[in-house]
Amino acid sequence: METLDQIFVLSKKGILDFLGTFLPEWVVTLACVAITIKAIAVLGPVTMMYLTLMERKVIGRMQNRIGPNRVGKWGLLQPLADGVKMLTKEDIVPHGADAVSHFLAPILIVIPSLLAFAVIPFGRGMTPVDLNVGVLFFIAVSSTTTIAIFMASWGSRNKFSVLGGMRSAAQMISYEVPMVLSVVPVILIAGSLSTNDIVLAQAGWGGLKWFVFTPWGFFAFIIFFLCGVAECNRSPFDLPEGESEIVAGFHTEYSGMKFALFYMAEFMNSFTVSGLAATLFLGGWQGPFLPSWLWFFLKTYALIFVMIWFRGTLPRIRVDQLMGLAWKFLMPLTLVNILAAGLWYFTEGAARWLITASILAGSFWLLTKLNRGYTPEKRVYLFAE
Amino acid sequence: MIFGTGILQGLMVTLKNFVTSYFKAPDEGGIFTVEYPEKRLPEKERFRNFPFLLYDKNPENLRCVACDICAKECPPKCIYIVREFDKDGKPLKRPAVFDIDFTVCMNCGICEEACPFDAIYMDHEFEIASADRHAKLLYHRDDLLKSNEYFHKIRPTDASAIDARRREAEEKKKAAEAAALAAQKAKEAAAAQAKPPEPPKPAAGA
Amino acid sequence: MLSTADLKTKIEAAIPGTTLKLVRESLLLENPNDLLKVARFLKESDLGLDYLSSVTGADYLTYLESVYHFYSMAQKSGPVVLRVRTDRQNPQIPSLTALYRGAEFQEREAYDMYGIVYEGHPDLRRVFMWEGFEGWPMRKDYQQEDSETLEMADVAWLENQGVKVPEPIKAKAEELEKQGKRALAQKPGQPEPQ
Amino acid sequence: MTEKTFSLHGAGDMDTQTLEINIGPQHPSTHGVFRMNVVLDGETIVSLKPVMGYLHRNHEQIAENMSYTGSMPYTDRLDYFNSMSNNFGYAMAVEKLANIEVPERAHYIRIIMAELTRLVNHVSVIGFLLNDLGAFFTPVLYAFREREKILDIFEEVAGARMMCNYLRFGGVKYDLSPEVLARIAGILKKFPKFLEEFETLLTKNEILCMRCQNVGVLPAELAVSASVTGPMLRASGVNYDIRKADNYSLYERFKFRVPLGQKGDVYDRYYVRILEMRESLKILEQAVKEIPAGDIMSKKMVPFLKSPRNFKPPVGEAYARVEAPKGELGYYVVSDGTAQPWRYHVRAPSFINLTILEDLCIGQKVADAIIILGSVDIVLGELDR
Repeated sequence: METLDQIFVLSKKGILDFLGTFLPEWVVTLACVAITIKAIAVLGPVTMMYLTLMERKVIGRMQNRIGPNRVGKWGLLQPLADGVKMLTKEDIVPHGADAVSHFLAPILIVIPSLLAFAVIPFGRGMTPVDLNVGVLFFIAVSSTTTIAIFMASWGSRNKFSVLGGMRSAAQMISYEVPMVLSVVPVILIAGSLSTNDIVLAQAGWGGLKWFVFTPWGFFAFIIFFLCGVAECNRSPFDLPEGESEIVAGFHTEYSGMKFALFYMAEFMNSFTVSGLAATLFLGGWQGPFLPSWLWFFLKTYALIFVMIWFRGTLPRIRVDQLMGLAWKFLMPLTLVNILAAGLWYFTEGAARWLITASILAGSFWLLTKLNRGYTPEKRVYLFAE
Repeated sequence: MIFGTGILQGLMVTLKNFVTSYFKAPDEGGIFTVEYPEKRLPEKERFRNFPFLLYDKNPENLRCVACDICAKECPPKCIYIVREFDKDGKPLKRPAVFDIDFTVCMNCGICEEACPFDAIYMDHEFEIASADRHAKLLYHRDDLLKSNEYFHKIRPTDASAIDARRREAEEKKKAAEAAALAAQKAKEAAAAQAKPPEPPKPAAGA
Repeated sequence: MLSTADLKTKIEAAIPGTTLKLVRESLLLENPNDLLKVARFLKESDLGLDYLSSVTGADYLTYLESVYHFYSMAQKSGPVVLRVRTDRQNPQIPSLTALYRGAEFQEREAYDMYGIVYEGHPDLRRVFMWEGFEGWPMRKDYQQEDSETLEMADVAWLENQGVKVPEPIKAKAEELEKQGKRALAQKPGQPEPQ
Repeated sequence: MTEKTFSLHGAGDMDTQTLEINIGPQHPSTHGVFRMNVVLDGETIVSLKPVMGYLHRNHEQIAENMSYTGSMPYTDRLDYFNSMSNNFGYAMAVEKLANIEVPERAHYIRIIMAELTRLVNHVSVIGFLLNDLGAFFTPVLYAFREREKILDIFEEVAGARMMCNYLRFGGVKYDLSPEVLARIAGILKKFPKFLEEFETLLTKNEILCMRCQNVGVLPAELAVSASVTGPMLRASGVNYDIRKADNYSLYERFKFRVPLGQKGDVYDRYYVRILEMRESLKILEQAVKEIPAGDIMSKKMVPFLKSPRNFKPPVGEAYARVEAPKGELGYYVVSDGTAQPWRYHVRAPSFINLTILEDLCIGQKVADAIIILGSVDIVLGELDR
């Protein structure tokens, strides 16, 4: 069990030990870094490839379809076929596009998504880089995708792209704020910005100490997840690429592998966001019986399933409502949430449950009442004989 | 009402369909897809696609008499007929050329309705895609010919009704012909009775 | 609902100076300039014909016609069919768009197809045919371009594409060019264009 | 048209430019090759000009050069979702022209087909509307799942799924067998259950309500003046259903109600369609139960089935209209006593309902324009003719 749990760590150690027998120490250090990078560089794209398949399969099933099943058993080779197709497609650069930013954008957008992998604790002792400001790093890095998106939209010289880019910038700025604020209670309680420490803070009680099982944690989790969905531009917050309105938004003018890179970034983002949500609120890699890394992937994929589920069910929000939701609803709620977490920290026993839960429920109810525009109107329909 | 309940209900619907898609019948939330080339839906008898020409027993014996009615009635004018002539230039009751341009045909079935000779019917064959629309989708007389047995196979009810009607018509025609013949004979006989038979001519050179 | 004859007398009594004629089950307005007055009467009087169902043109070789079908949504009555005639060379009929918004696109369509100019229409452009299209395609004398005969422009384009155009076809195209004619398809029995 | 002015709130003295974009003819949500020439101020619409004609084939002239029966299959292609309703209107116009009586059974069959068509249309229109809203095909595919069952019936009865060409002057082409009637009854039994599911997915969905309520409000006076018909008119609260107003065919025998909205926004247009489907189900139930035995063709017209070209209605003109699922579908036919109509005109609901598109869209966001267009319910085959 212990070996299975630590299989990746041990194999890496084995390789390094083997290299250490005949190579100087600085080469071994380099190799150590290289192996980690390699692992991420393989994990990222492969995750993305199979996430596309998973998305198509799951949405297909939700729509009573089969989904891709022609390439390989159950369509398992479909991502490869798609990859080949993407690579062999003609690369179209619009006449009059800003060549530099049009070319650089798809490359730049992948970098932050890959960087974000660095602080995700994949298992016990499996955090690629155990930064002491891990969460901060993640948030900082993941928000830079906006720049790439804006480059793509501006460089394409397409009006639909520009609209998409503008929407993306606005959306990112709005959703970054509640996202950060929803992480604050976790940091407050765990007392650390390191992702590994946060996971360790949720240990014990067979999973009941996960932060999601506290009132403030529950609200923070929902808000964090929603903002995460918005940050990866996924439905129902997929306005920057809103297909039915602005064709494909910022990647209207991209084809072939460049387009695939945007897709890759989107899927890797959704993986890292789900991973971080699992880390912060669902106890990370903690769990009984199964190896720690398996637990992590189970939780992450469950969250990704929810994202796909959203996409299969929900229509898209309009741009002004999107902003309104962030500023008028999520933002006050996160602020109240921080207060609740503070009270949680200073109180004990049943009282703290009662206080925090009532504060949060009350503010939720109040905010629903205040944002009357977001609650459905009751309609009466008459019938003429 | 709490904000989000409607969304949650909607999510439950899709989740239910996700789950039922694994074990329920197509009608009750199961997978509705028919994996086409391997599986096919049963063909409906009245299904119509492109027209074909019918022949009885052998391809020489086709029912079409080149009357040109279908070509005139065809709304998009996709039928082109040239009558066959024999060596003396006498028109024959069959087409020398009978072309249907399937790229123009709109599967309305008016040719079938208008044909007075039960010669043209709508086919069930729909997999006629080809890379060359000019050469492959312009169907000539011999491509269009199909046997009555084939017609019975694809549209049993209609085919038997039509066959019965044709048989009846033929019998009636035969009966009418026989009656006409009998009437002719009777007339001749009556005429013969009215006029006493002429005495036989003397044999020439007797 | 009044009979068409009663309606005729009613309108003539209400709007002095208008003359209407019965054509089958419809009213023919003799003077097109009265159209707006009559329509306003139909809409605002107790007839209550608030709904203009259909506006369409028609070509009767010697004149063009615009046919209106009025209904009443409030009283659920109708139709009242009104027709206005205008000559072919300079067809002009007042527009009903100010009174009935629903006429806007329909009048554009009639203009597009028949060339009837609806005076006072806010945005009288072609609606189905493209800008710069010549001719009025629904008029009975409209001649379609003959798709089988080539003109010199087509020949030039084909040669530019590297296609060798057979001599007789080219000769025919040159002949047409010399006569200053276009390759038009004349249907049998079609009137000559005016 | 009067000059429309629109001021941007809070823009102040800022020097801003408007953005002119063409939504269509190649756009995912214009329901075909339709173009909207939109001027935007930010994301707000300042002016919108519909441009059509990309699918124009001069249907009217084709019909004027065709025998009367010959244009029947062409009417299928007007509104290719509802070929049965299109046939119905055309058959009624010619029957009026030539004074043909239709047997009772044929009337019943026509009504059954027209109401099934209404189900097909409304259910798929709602699906498309949700696609325009950004839902990823789930409502469409649920709608198509049900539509498929009805199309199967059309195929069995008429021989084609969409281009039915089923009605003839004086009756219908084929009789309904008892098995088909039983199958229709089976569909009627299952359809309410499906509608229930569909509504649970959509009606109370907060995002849908947020997007649709109070968007694209069409006041009743404007709707009447602009000759808007069909569910769009009734959503604005005007009680006008041609089935009730004209009592054509045998509609006065059936008990059904006309649902009326109150606001006339996109949500009302959506919900009125749902309610109309329920009423259609009532009509269908009665029709299937009460359908009498008898002829399906008028005796007078039987000889013309074999020789359509000999059918020459007397000199005269007729205007017949039916309540097609999209609105009032009118046919104006003028006969000069020959085998071809002298004048043939189609009053297409999709075309005329678009007259007020600009009025509905001004001051709304781009995303709203798309759903307003979706709620108007256009089909380009009919719009461009």
